[in-house]
Amino acid sequence: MSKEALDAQARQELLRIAEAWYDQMVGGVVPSISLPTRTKQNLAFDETSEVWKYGERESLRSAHSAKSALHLLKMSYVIGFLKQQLIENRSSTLREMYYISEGWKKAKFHAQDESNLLIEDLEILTMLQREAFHLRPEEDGATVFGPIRLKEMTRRGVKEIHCQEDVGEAGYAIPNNVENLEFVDHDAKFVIAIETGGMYARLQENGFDEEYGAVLVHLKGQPARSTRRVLHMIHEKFKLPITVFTDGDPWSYRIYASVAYGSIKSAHMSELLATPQAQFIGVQPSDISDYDLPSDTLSERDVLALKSELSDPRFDTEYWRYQIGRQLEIGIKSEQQAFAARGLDYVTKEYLPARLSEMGVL
Amino acid sequence: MSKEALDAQARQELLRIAEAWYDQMVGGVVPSISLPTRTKQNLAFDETSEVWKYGERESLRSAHSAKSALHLLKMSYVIGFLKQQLIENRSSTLREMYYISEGWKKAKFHAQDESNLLIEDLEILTMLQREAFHLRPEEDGATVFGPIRLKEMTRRGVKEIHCQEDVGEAGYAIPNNVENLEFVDHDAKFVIAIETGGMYARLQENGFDEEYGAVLVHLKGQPARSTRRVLHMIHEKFKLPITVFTDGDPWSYRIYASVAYGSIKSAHMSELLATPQAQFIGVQPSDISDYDLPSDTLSERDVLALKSELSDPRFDTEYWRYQIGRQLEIGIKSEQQAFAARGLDYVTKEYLPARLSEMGVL
Amino acid sequence: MVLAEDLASSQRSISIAEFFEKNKHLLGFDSPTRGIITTIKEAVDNALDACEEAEVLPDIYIEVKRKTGDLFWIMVEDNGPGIMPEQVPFVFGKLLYGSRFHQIRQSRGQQGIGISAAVLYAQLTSGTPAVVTTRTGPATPAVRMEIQIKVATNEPKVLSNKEVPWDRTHGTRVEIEFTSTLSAKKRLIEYLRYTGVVNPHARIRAEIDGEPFTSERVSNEVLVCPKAIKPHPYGIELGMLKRMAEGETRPLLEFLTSEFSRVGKKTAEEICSIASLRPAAQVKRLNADQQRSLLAAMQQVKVPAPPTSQCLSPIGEELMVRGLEAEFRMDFVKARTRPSSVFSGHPFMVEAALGYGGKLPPEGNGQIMRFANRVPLIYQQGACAITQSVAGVNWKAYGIGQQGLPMGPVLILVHVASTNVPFTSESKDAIASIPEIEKEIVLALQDLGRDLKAFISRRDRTKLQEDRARAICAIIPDIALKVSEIVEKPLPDLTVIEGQIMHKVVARKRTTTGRVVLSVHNYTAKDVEVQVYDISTDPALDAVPAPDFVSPLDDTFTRVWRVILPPGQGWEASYTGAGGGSLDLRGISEQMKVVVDLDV
Amino acid sequence: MVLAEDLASSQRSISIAEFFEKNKHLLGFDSPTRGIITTIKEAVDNALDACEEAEVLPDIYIEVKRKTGDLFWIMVEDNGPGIMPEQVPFVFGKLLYGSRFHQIRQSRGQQGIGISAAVLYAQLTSGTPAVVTTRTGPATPAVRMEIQIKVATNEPKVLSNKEVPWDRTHGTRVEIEFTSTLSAKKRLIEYLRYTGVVNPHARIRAEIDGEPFTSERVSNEVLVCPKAIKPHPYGIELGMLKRMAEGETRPLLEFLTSEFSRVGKKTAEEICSIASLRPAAQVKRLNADQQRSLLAAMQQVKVPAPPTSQCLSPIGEELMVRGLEAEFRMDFVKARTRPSSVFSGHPFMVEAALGYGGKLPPEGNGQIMRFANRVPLIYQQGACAITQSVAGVNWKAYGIGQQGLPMGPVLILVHVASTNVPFTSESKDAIASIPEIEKEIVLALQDLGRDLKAFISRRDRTKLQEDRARAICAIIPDIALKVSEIVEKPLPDLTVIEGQIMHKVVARKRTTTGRVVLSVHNYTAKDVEVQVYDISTDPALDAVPAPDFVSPLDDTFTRVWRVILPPGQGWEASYTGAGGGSLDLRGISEQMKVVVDLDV
Repeated sequence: MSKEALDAQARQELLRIAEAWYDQMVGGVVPSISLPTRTKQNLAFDETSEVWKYGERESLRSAHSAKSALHLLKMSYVIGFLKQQLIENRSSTLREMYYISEGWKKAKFHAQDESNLLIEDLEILTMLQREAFHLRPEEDGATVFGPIRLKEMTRRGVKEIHCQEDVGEAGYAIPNNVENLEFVDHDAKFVIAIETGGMYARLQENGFDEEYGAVLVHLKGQPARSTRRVLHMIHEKFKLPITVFTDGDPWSYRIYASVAYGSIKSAHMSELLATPQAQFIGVQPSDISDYDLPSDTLSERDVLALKSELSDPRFDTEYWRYQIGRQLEIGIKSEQQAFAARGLDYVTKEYLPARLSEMGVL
Repeated sequence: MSKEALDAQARQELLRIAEAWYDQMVGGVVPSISLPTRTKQNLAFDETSEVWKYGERESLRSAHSAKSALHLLKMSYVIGFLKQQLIENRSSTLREMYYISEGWKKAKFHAQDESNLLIEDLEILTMLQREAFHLRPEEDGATVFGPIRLKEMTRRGVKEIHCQEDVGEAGYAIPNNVENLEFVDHDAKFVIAIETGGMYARLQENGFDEEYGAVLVHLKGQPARSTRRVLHMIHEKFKLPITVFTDGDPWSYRIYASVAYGSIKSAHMSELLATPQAQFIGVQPSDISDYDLPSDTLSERDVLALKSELSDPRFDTEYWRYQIGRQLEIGIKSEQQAFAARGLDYVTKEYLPARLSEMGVL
Repeated sequence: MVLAEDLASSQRSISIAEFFEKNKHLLGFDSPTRGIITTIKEAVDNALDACEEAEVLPDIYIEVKRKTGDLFWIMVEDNGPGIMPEQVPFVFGKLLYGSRFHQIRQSRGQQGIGISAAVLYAQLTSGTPAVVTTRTGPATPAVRMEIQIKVATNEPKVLSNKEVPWDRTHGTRVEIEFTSTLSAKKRLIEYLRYTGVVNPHARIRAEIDGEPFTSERVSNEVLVCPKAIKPHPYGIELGMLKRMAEGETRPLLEFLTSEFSRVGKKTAEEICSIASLRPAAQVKRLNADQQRSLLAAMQQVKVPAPPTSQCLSPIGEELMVRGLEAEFRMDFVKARTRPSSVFSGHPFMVEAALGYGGKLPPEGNGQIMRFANRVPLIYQQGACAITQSVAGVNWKAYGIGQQGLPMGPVLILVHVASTNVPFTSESKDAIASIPEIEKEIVLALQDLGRDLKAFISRRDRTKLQEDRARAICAIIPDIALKVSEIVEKPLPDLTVIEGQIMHKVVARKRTTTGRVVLSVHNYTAKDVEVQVYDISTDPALDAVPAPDFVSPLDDTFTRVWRVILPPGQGWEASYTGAGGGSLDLRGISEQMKVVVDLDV
Repeated sequence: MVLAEDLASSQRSISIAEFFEKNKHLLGFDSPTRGIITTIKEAVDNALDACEEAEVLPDIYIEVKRKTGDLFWIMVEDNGPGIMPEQVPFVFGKLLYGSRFHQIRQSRGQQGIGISAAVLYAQLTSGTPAVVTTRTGPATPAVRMEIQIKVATNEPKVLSNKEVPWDRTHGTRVEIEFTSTLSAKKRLIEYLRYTGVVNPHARIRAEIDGEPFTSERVSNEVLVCPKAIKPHPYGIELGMLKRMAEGETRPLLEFLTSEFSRVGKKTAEEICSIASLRPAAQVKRLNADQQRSLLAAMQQVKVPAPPTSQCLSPIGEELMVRGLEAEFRMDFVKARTRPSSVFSGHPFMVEAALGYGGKLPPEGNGQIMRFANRVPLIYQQGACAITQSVAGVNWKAYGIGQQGLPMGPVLILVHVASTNVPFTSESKDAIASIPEIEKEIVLALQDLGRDLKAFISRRDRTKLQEDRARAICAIIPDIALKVSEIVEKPLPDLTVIEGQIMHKVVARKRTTTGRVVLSVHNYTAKDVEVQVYDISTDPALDAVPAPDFVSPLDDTFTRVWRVILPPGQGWEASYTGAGGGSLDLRGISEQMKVVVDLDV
């Protein structure tokens, strides 16, 4: 879709909300909206798209109470602001919008959180991403390094970039708004998304991308929306297998889950952000003992996180029940860089080839 | 200097340490080393280079006590490891070295901190940066956007990149080892280093780089060594003015101080990392009242941080004593994005032009 | 080696007075600070007890004066029945002399130690005798005696004794002097205040070092004095049984039915059968083993709880509430008197009251008032079963903050009445931890907590309605404004929405582009007549309609319109101005009106 | 209205026995659990006091047996001087009867309540009389009496009285039965153990419900019994002065010099002058005001502290240490007896001991042993001035962990001896907070703390030397190995470095590429002769030089070389093998050797 068409659609969707309220008021009805409940319990697996989305539980916000009325008032101010921004072809960050609300009297935001949640509400109501409203995320974009060529529509014109040849060692920096990206072609066999910078650089230094035709994506911890969207787009466009390589602890499993199944906070965007076909490489709890990796004892918080994952519908598979159970049993965790204890080449020469071929990727 | 020459120098410096110990032992003397004390009290201003460096206080580590002997043993293992790495033209992260030490028996590290401190010791002893030993920092590289052209010597050959034309909207990602960079030419009037991503994108969107010939550098919070080194190199090579634009709170002043004067942790590298000519734009405490910015009350921690800065030799100037005193008086702080409360263009149309010309940059 | 004979020569008997002289702390005289409070407490206890027995409404007057340095003169005077002159020396000059020790009923004093201990303390520190004036009725003259205690023998010594004129027709007055300090004056006043709360039938006046204090009588009902009861089978020990059996001439069955509470013929027979004793057995002939099995049987058989209506004297829910209301201003206060209960054969009864809000301090620990047999407990709060029980209740469940003890604007009164209050020490500062008592306290407090919760949520509900009104009258118009701007359509009419939900009179003020609009809508089902008060710096000379009344004062103008509105109707006035100032409706109750300034 | 006459008819005197029957908790009989400990404590206190007075080495035997259900039989027997038969009923059957109440000197029991309270408790719960057997010497027969207390009058009642044969030539034995439990058995044993510690001259044996216990005598010195002293002018109150003055026939000056401690003629004259009284005044004629000024003068004039050498009986530093060492194994133990001091005219003395390390538990709170007049205090640790003083010391300054109380392997003993120990209650569980006493305790503990700190830092210094040796012998060779590998030069000879700093014999074992090298260096200034013991699974058939002795056992070989080394010389042996196992040097003291396995 062209930028103009996208903008028109966004404007239309926002107006639809305002019009609904207007009609309610003219009809003598207290204005209200209805939104899905955003909790772990209200995540449901969508068979068609194979991702986790919000289920059917909804909560109604109506201007019957001062709190909800205020919410609606703020939302109408935000809609007004976004409408103007779309008309003027401007964009802004959530933080900027927060400061702009200073002039909104009663509708002023009192915390950044409030504006964030409100934008998420609008995403759900319009079925559009915030980028469609020209809202820039603050989150860090990640980097990509590998045999893939893309086009980026920037304000300064279209740039065509090959992510091995045209970039420095740090790779190609993913922009905030990835809807402006188009993936052109590639010479890769698969994508490997990596949690830590140390491992990203290790694979690059050891020439893993060249040797195995891998596109390296540095997730920088819990991946930003734009990074997850890029993984989704690459998979969509080129049908390349997506694999995820993280540390072996409960927090890292959540990184994988957000790539593959979507996150609780953005379940309404799962179809755009999640890549259900993404496969988990490791570090698996079984790897820790199989490879005798240096390890740390699970902290109390780790154990709680693992147990909470056992009740998370996204981890309700045989594989994860086994791995999490195993980890609770052995009581330890390891980092991906722990493979260095067996030599700097071990991870690229031994572990990854073995694990990837076991997974059917190589 | 060529890469080969650099490597040879690093190997030589490392060997010098080992040889000194060897000679001590052959001479019947217990091996020892002497290092500057690394505290705020031992920072001294170097008149020649105009940066803050460690002063003359030194502490001696000799193998007379088990603790120091162990430190020396670990250092000798690290020297051995780095020597080998240089010979094989490999590199590694500190985290990897930490895991590699698993095989070093008594010399094994028990915490990441230990290996970090030891590497800093070696930097001080050799007067070389850790990158010279092929140690990759884990820290995030920042991004650059603006009319500047550079060459990067990568493992896959030399890449020439223009930081406006050849990059996406996210800009050029600074690599870990910036010693492989060469700045070729530019069409800029000054460099503006920015704390937050939101402001970096705002300046880009508003075309501030094009309109004023500015090179935008996104610091991503407290800047990594590589980012500070890049600012230093640009200034060194092109004599461009360097300016720093941050939030208006004590933590942000420290960001400026580390760019301009060097940080306490890396005072031994100040000559390479610090840019004493860098100027602070704001947000200044006086801006908060002058521009009536939305503000927050200083927390107890903020006040403590401000007071501690009053005793920091790097802030011992009339300007900073006034600004910090002023802030303690008014008791509030503001973020740079708070300018959005006066409109999205305010910062690029009003504040920055006014402030930069007041500073003599424009 | 010293021989036993040598040792024996120094053996001698110690008088109880000598014992207590050396162990003052056991009686609450461990510090000069406490001395005054303890003395007044003992004298007031005696006065109240005596008035109760005589069925008089107590009128008590207390005076404390500094004489020289740290020497204080303390006087307590009552309108009780007075004391027979021949008894006076013993009541005040002999420790362990009293009328209530052997009786099983609720009373304040019990052991006959308190006031004579004060006399002992006085002669020990100041050397001055106690002065007692008493009169038993209008027909007899008042008598004034100076009394001391012969410590070595615990016998009284009367230094002087004469008839004196007195304006009271009956009553007792005691004057005592000792070295002390008034640093605990606040506690003393607190003690008197608390005493007033649980003795609403008493008038207590005092002058403490020049500072007057009065706690007025709230009830004019004379208290019915508790009657003594017989011991309950569950409440005796072997030693006591033995003593009762000595000299008993009746057969066992009769002994049991006549000497114990709640033991009828059937129960007595059951006891005999369990103890394998003949009902006709001679009680005094029972040997130690038989006595033991008798006791075991008595405590094994099922006996109803002892009677309490006679021997206990609860304050009652209504009087507790009235007593508290006289002393504190609160939004909520309720009281509960629990049914009487029993521990180890001793009847007891728990009463509690709970106050909330009002002038109670909104921050910090709640206030706990502890009472035993209508006597306030001042010291050792932490060690007391009442405090522990209060802490044991989950106050959060009732909407009250809690950090161990309840927090915030809350006042808790607990009164434990018993024929035998189990104190932790003879200084009677704290009640011992007895599960039966603690359970009753917790039940009473939980009961009150539920009432309080209902009150708070009722109050919150009212607040919610208020809140909803505010939402509709203040926020929805703003939504309408913004939304119509977005959809680029005219402002919708909101009266239908408002009327639908609101049943009040709504007044609004809004300023747009230099025009101030006041509006009043009657959403009630009745006609209303109100005065609209609009105060601001706008002269509003062009107001339409013109106000019925205008009064300028300096730069401020007060405008008043009289408005009569049928149900469903609205009224509007407007003028050129900057707005601000204030708007109010008068002539209508607070509950029925909503005033909204849309510019704020 | 009830008349005063009616009320008077029910007034009566209460016996002290009745009072305590109702207030058991005041005497430590508040629970069946405490009953046994309190009874034994009272009996043992009496036994020790009696032995001391008679100057006998105490030999005490205690037995506790469960009879049926919760009925316990308790027996305490001593070898004291015995009690005159006519005194026995009063000592055991009358509360407040004793020899020590009016004497000013240190003693365990004082009030004459303890043991008779146990008798009262027994007759109250089990109905059984106490059985007392006593004999005052070989010439008189032993007497056995059954005794009870007539509660209404606090008079003894003798149920039986007969002569019996007894193998003791003198002593007393008391048997008491009451309902109780042994759930506090651990505390009881603790009490006996602690009693042994502060009474090192006593042998205490016991059999508690079948479990034997013995605390052997550590010292054979008979304790000198403290002598009573006259009251000190600072230690009396007006009441006491009044009583002393009554019936006094001497003139004031003589009264003062002869009836008070430390009052000489000069001091007495000064007192008279300040009080404006004639020295020749008749004491009994002084009026109340004069008595008051006399007292004020006595407490104003400077009087030396009361004499203490006679009236107090400290344990002594040496005996405290011996007592503790007999019961606990520690690395450090020191004791301190402070000079005697005075509070409110009562002489007192503080003793303390501090133990550290050894078998004391390394974690958790340190152990605090509290004593008053040689009697262990078991209950209410938190309320005691000793505990508060212990918590008031900054233990961290002495190298001991502290969280309020000191933590870790530390034991603190504090003994307060006084003619009048200020307990917080008659159950004598805790010492009241008296600034003078607390100050002395803190001073004693600080003094001991400094000694402990010196000990710990001496120990740490030794550890430091050890540590340095280890560094040189184990780490430096590794540094040499790595550094020579880096610089690609041969291994440097480290003997010079080692010799420079070390003055010991160093043995090393190192395995490189299948070759095991043992080396011994003598860095001392003298010749040494040692045996090198090398134990491993290596057969080491090619050892050079061959060992002087080889013994194979299963798969393990023990090799011994005899090595004689002049100062500065070294020795080496090597063989083919895998290394491991152990290396040791014998024939040389631990302090002089360092053995290092370089493969570990």
